[in-house]
Amino acid sequence: GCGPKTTTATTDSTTAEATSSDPAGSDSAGSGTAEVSNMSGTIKINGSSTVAPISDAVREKFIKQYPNVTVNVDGAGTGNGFKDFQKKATDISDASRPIKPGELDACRENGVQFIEIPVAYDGLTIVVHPDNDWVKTMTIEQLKKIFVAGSEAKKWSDVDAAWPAEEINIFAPGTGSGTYDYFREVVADGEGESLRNDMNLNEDDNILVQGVAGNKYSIGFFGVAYYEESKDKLKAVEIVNPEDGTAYLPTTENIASNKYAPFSRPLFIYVSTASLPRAEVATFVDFYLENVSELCEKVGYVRLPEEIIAKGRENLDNEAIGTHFVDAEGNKRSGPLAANFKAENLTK
Amino acid sequence: MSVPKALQKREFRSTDLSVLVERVIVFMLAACALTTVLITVGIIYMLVSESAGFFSSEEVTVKGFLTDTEWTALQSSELENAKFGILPLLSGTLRVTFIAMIIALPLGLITAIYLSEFASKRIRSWLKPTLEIIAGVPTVVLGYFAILVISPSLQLISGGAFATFNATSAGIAVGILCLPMVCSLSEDAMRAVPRSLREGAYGLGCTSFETAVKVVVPAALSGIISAFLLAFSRAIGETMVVALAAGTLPTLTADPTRQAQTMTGFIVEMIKSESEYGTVQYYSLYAVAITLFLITFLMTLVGQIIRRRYQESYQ
Amino acid sequence: MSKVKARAAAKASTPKALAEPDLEYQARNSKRREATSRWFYVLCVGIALLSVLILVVLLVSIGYQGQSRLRPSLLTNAHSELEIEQSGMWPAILGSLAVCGVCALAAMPLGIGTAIFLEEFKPTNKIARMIHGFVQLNISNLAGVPSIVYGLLGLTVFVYMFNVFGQIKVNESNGWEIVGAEHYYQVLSLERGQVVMIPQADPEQRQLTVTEPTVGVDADGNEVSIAIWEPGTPKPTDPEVRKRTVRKGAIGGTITERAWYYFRLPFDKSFLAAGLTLALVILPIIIISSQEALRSVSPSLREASSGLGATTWQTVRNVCLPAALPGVMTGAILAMGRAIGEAAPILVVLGAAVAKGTGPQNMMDTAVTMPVLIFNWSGRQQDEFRELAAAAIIVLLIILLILNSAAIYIRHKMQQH
Amino acid sequence: MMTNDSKQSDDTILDSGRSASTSEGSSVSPVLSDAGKQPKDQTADSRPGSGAAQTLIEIRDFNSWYGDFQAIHSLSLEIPRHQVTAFIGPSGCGKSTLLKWINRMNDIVPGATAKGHMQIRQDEGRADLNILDPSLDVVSLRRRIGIVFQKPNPFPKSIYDNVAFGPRLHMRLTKSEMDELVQWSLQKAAVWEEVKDRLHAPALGLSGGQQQRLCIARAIAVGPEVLLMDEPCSALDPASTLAIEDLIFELRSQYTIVIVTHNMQQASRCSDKTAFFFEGRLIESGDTEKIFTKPENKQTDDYVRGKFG
Amino acid sequence: MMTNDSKQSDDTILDSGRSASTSEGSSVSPVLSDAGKQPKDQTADSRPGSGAAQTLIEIRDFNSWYGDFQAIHSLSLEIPRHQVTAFIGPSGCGKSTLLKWINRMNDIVPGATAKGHMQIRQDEGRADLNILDPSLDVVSLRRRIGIVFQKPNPFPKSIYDNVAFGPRLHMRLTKSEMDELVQWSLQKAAVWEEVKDRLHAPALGLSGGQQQRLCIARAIAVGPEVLLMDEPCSALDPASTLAIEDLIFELRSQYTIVIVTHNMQQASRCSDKTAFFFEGRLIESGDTEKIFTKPENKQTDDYVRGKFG
Ligand SMILES: Nc1ncnc2c1ncn2[C@@H]1O[C@H](COP(=O)(O)OP(=O)(O)OP(=O)(O)O)[C@@H](O)[C@H]1O
Ligand SMILES: Nc1ncnc2c1ncn2[C@@H]1O[C@H](COP(=O)(O)OP(=O)(O)OP(=O)(O)O)[C@@H](O)[C@H]1O
Ligand SMILES: [Mg+2]
Ligand SMILES: [Mg+2]
Ligand SMILES: O=P([O-])([O-])[O-]
Repeated sequence: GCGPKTTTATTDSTTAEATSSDPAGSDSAGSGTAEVSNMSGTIKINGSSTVAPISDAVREKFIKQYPNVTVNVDGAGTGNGFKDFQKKATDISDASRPIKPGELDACRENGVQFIEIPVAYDGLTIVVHPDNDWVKTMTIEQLKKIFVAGSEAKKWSDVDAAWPAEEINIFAPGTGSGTYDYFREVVADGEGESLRNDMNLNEDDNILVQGVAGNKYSIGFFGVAYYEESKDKLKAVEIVNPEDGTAYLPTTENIASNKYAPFSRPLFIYVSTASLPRAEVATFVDFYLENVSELCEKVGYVRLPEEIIAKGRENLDNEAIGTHFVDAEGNKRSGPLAANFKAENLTK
Repeated sequence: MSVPKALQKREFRSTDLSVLVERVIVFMLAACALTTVLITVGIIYMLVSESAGFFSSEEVTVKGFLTDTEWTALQSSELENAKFGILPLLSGTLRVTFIAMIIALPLGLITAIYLSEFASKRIRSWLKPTLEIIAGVPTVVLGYFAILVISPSLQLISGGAFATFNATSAGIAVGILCLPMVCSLSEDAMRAVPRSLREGAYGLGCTSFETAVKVVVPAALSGIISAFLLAFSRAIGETMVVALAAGTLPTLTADPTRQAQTMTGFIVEMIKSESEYGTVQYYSLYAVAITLFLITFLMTLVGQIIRRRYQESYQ
Repeated sequence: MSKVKARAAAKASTPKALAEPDLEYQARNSKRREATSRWFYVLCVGIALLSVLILVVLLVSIGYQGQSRLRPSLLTNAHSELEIEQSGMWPAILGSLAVCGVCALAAMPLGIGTAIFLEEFKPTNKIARMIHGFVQLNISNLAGVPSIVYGLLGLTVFVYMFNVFGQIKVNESNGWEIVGAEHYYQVLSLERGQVVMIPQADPEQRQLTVTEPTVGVDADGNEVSIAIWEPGTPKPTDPEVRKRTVRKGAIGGTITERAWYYFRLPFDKSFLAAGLTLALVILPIIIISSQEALRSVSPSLREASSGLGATTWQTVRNVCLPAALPGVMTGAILAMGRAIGEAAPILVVLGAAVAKGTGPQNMMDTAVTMPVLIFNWSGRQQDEFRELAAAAIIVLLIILLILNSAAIYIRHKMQQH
Repeated sequence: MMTNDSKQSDDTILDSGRSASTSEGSSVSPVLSDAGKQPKDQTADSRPGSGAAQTLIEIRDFNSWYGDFQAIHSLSLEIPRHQVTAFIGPSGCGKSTLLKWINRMNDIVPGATAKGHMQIRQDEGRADLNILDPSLDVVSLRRRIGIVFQKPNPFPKSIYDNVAFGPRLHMRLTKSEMDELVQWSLQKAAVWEEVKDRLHAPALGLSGGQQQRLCIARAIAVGPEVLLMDEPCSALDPASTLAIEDLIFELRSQYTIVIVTHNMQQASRCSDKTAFFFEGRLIESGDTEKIFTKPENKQTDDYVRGKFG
Repeated sequence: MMTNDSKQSDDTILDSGRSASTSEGSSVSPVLSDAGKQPKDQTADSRPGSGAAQTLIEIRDFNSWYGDFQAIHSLSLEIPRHQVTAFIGPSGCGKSTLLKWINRMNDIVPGATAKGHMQIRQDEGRADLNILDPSLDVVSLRRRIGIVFQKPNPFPKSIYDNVAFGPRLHMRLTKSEMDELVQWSLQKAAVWEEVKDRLHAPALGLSGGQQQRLCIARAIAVGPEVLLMDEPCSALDPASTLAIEDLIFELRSQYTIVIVTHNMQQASRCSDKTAFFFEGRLIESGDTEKIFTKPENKQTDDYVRGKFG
């Protein structure tokens, strides 16, 4: 693909022209860099704690150019972010999973319209203790045995008889998190299935790292960024891709190419259309899309393919309202991002 | 010595103004005092009204809340699967508190004896500030101290018998936190024991140990007990240390090597968690808070009763 | 007759214990007891040293982790996701100061007032005494309430205010704005990144479409005339002109310029709400320590003053308060130390966000505080953040040390008098 | 608060003061307000006869309690104007309690209650002022009846501010008037010479005896009529004791003085009348000489001879 | 800690006790250790003559400081055996300070230091015991020299436990021996009749006078030779004062008593010798009668006549 520099430049000129509220785009090349913007205002963002570092990174870069704009980034979790969003308390909602049908309904009821924009990939990493010499790869089925309520693999040997007869210690993010939701969706996808409730849950991923690193018979899962920083203390499990039957590690390439399926998950921002007429919001979202690919890597995530970013920008420019992950009947669409993120799937 | 003009004139200020000022001030001060009552009313109102959202749910019964042995409000996002039995949280709280008290009470008391009976002025003048600094260490810091220093040390010593997050390391950190409090309150109580009693003891040929243990401590007992109770309340209500170091799994056990989510730990997890506001699980935090409030209130009452009962006899 | 009794007593035979004392035992016993006493002394010293040791271990382990990050940038910069090494805690220091300032302003008058009421205006009749006793019990109870419960109270009372003033919404309402807010439409000009501001006349109208030249204001509040550029016609080239020119049909959304004294109900997640919540936490501490300070004022001074015909309040203001002031201040400073290190209620009220580059800009602005920043940093996956957290802890401890030294200094001064 | 309805009684006190001042010259005692006051030229060393002095404070059938404990039982006593009355009796017999009721200091003691009659005779045919009246203006009462305690209790302020404390509360004075008043009070209390060079030094730096005289100066600076003294010398060294006894002797011509003492010799040296209390009861009262030489009561006799107490 | 090296002096004390006890029967006072002790059959009401009594404690050139403040200046005094010595003098003259040095109570006062000689005469030609010896076994010293304070200070325990407190420290007794000892001590202190029915009630429930006698009982329960009393009656009512004075009178036959008092009459009533202190110095000492009737010193005369203090 293109280097980050060129990307920025192109997107800049193409989109700025089209953005309804930015009339000056075509002239940007010649001027503007010298003078600090006099734009002011407050932008409120809440939602996924996974996405929050990305939004925060964007905010950080943004306010260098627009120092009078206040951007509040809160990371109360995807679900709570949408709650605020529905109450019109935020301009932008960060999400580590697509909006759910129920949340969409609530938005409709309150007259909240939004534009859905994927911003990065996260690889949901399943980790074990480095001294764990029996697990190298795992299938979804094996994960089901460990994580789904009712399947009751209390010991490793319950999953595979060759594995030690030691109790499994599970560390997982909190139930409200997008990460938990996503994992449950993938692993406990059956009717009435849910994740078991004797896991050690913690919102603080660092605590999860500590937890898994502290016990030989533990397993846990969280975002790839945390794994990257603790590679010495943890071992990532290769996950067998149900499509091609090969096991992949959550490397950047595997995540970006969706080989690390089904645990490559996209991260989104949802932008309220009511806020877009505000110059500061429009400028910020624009800026977000310009810079996110570069910045998300800095905070440990994987950049999206250029087409998807471009598609998101197009949606923004066209005010293409709605989500791609709920169908007209109000059912959830699942599957890879690229498959769903199409104009024809858009549901208002 | 002629009488000064002021006294010849004898024009004394009318007292009406000062009487009025007095009234206004008393009114304002009473309003301040009333505010403290309002705070309590506010707490009770909030806890009751919010936990109504919990207790009114069909999935929850008061009996179940008090007797069930599982608490999975954070683990189960589906209401049907969630179990709301306060006992595991209570057990976690008690384990941590118990361990904290094992640390804080003897150490605090002995340090207090040292300070009030033995320490020279110079030693007091640096030991007390040292203790005050410990008392002032933010609890977040102590929480990380527990994770980074205490817990690994325990694991090292025990050969790995301790879980990474366990009741003991949190308890020790909470104990460290309470120690200065026990110490300074007990010391106050012991210093309030009149000198004459010490003199009486020494006059009979007591050694300093005997004076301290047989006379001063018994005489200061009500103060010491209320210091203990206060430390107990503090330990029960301590939040950040347990949120960080005690683990997040509610377990109903007496095993101090295992995780122990406490009541406060649960509240903070629930607040931080992305569990949605308004769900029964979310409201359960108010039910836990009300339990916590009742326990600390009980402690206060017991403390007051002890103080009333035993302090009077000794004045 | 007591003489008779005494004589009878003298005649009573001396008990065996005194008549034939077991002197050998006494000798041994006396030595053993002396030894016990000495051992006990050693134990005391040991345990007292243990508490010092704990502090030392704590400081050393933190210092070891944090020393590499103790540099000026820690104090001057803000939290940064992009340049972690350059992250700093300046906004958090400002935030903590602001929150604690609010906390002190709220808790001290209230606490000292309550203490004065309880200590100096002792009622004489029975019912009033019961009320006094009740308030006193209530305060002891408040002192035992966990700070997280205060956090929950602060959330309900200060942040949302029971929703009686409506909710804060981004494009509709800001609750009840009372003072310090000016509303404008912000419209992008032709110059990139530059906007023009048009005062908002109708609070209901949330958007403005600019179709003809109008009058706006610049940053200093001076009026400027705004020109219109019809798409299709040539754009002006002079940057100064472009700055004052907007595209025809451009849309402006409202923004609120907030003065530092901007005041609004409900407080929402603002440092004001956080400060008030912390005030609840330390109020009982301040009351109790002020009561103690007032109690320690010699009653003879009170008697002297009222003997001269001072009213109770005059006595309090002229005699008791000045004499108790060092004690009150010491208590207050120690309470502030507690407040500055308190994380749980702030997490409840403000959340755990640390993305803020400045201290609070107005009374309704959010704030990052030091304990929350430490909490956040030490929970991050990057080692740098954890080292930064340790360094931030050192800074926080130093601030606490300064506060404590102030308290000790004041106490020392007091003892001299 | 017992200050309701205080207007009338307030005026009573104030008028009695003012009417005096208008009719007298500057050499005249400012604190005398009664029509029949003693001749001004009474010399300091004239030991007043123990003849029928005018009664200033009349106590009848007075009882006082601390909570449930009755400290004073049905006590009747008259305190004569412009004389020194000594209260003697063993510890705990209620001397201080009675003294503190005379200027209602017991108002600030929680649980202290009283029943009975305690009145100040007013001049010019005015009705007596009931000290125990709950609606009485105690502020004016205490200005009018000053008190000095056993332990010197200067405020932790400068010497000047100590003396000026009362006047600042009650009067509006110019700087020079205040200076004059402070100097006069300190002179009157026989401590001026010792402190005049350090008026702005802290009062706590004075010796015990100086502090006690400062407290007396502070008490007279508001122009009281009566001075109550609760064992004013018991914490002092012999020299200071002598100084204060001399002072009492001086002040007697202008003030009505009530002094509580444990020292029999002191009582006999400096009082005109003596009242002996025992266990909350007045056992005997009368001219000092009589009490110390031929008391009627056996207990009094035992006490003044040092058999107990 | 001054207990290093205490062996020698420790033994000294104890041996002196043993030699006495072995030579006497049960009716004999166990506390007397000297060869030339007074006849046991001395009747209680015999007022001892003021003749040349044997010296028990000898104080020579004694100085004492609290920090930098010198409380006692070069004081010399002999305290006779089996007599009552009264210390008198105005407040702050150093009476209590001296008293507290005699059984080294000042060890527990931070900053208290002493210089000079203070010795207990030992029997049988033994060398005198140096009270100020830093290596002295103060625990035994204090057992041997009991002290009673101004304010009764019973422990907040039962009456029985108060008296048994000392014996439990120093001796190993059976229950019945302890009972006997407690009863004997309470009888000796003339309080047995009043408390015998409530030995296990809290001591703080007693009246002040009873408490003070209880403290005396507590002090004599460990079998001291000397009893130091620091104003033992000044907080008491007349009846209790009388009871304690009687008691002192009784105890004199078996104990050497030093009493500090403010009450001249008390001193003259119940002491054999009197020492008058002023400003940290011994002004005059001698037979009580002489001090009170024809003192040699003017200050003494002034003081005993109540001219100051
Ligand atoms: N504030 C109080 N509360 C309860 N009881 C009190 C109070 N003040 C004094 N008493 C009691 O009232 C009685 C009389 O006390 P008061 O102080 O009048 O005695 P006194 O004659 O002045 O004694 P002294 O010579 O020791 O000063 C005493 O028994 C005392 O214990
Ligand atoms: N612990 C102490 N620290 C410092 N100075 C003291 C201490 N105890 C007593 N003093 C001082 O030593 C001097 C003598 O005190 P001491 O108690 O011996 O006097 P006293 O004659 O017993 O007086 P009183 O009759 O009041 O008991 C006094 O000036 C006193 O202030
Ligand atoms: Mg999360
Ligand atoms: Mg008195
Ligand atoms: O914070 P989440 O991304 O886990 O919702």
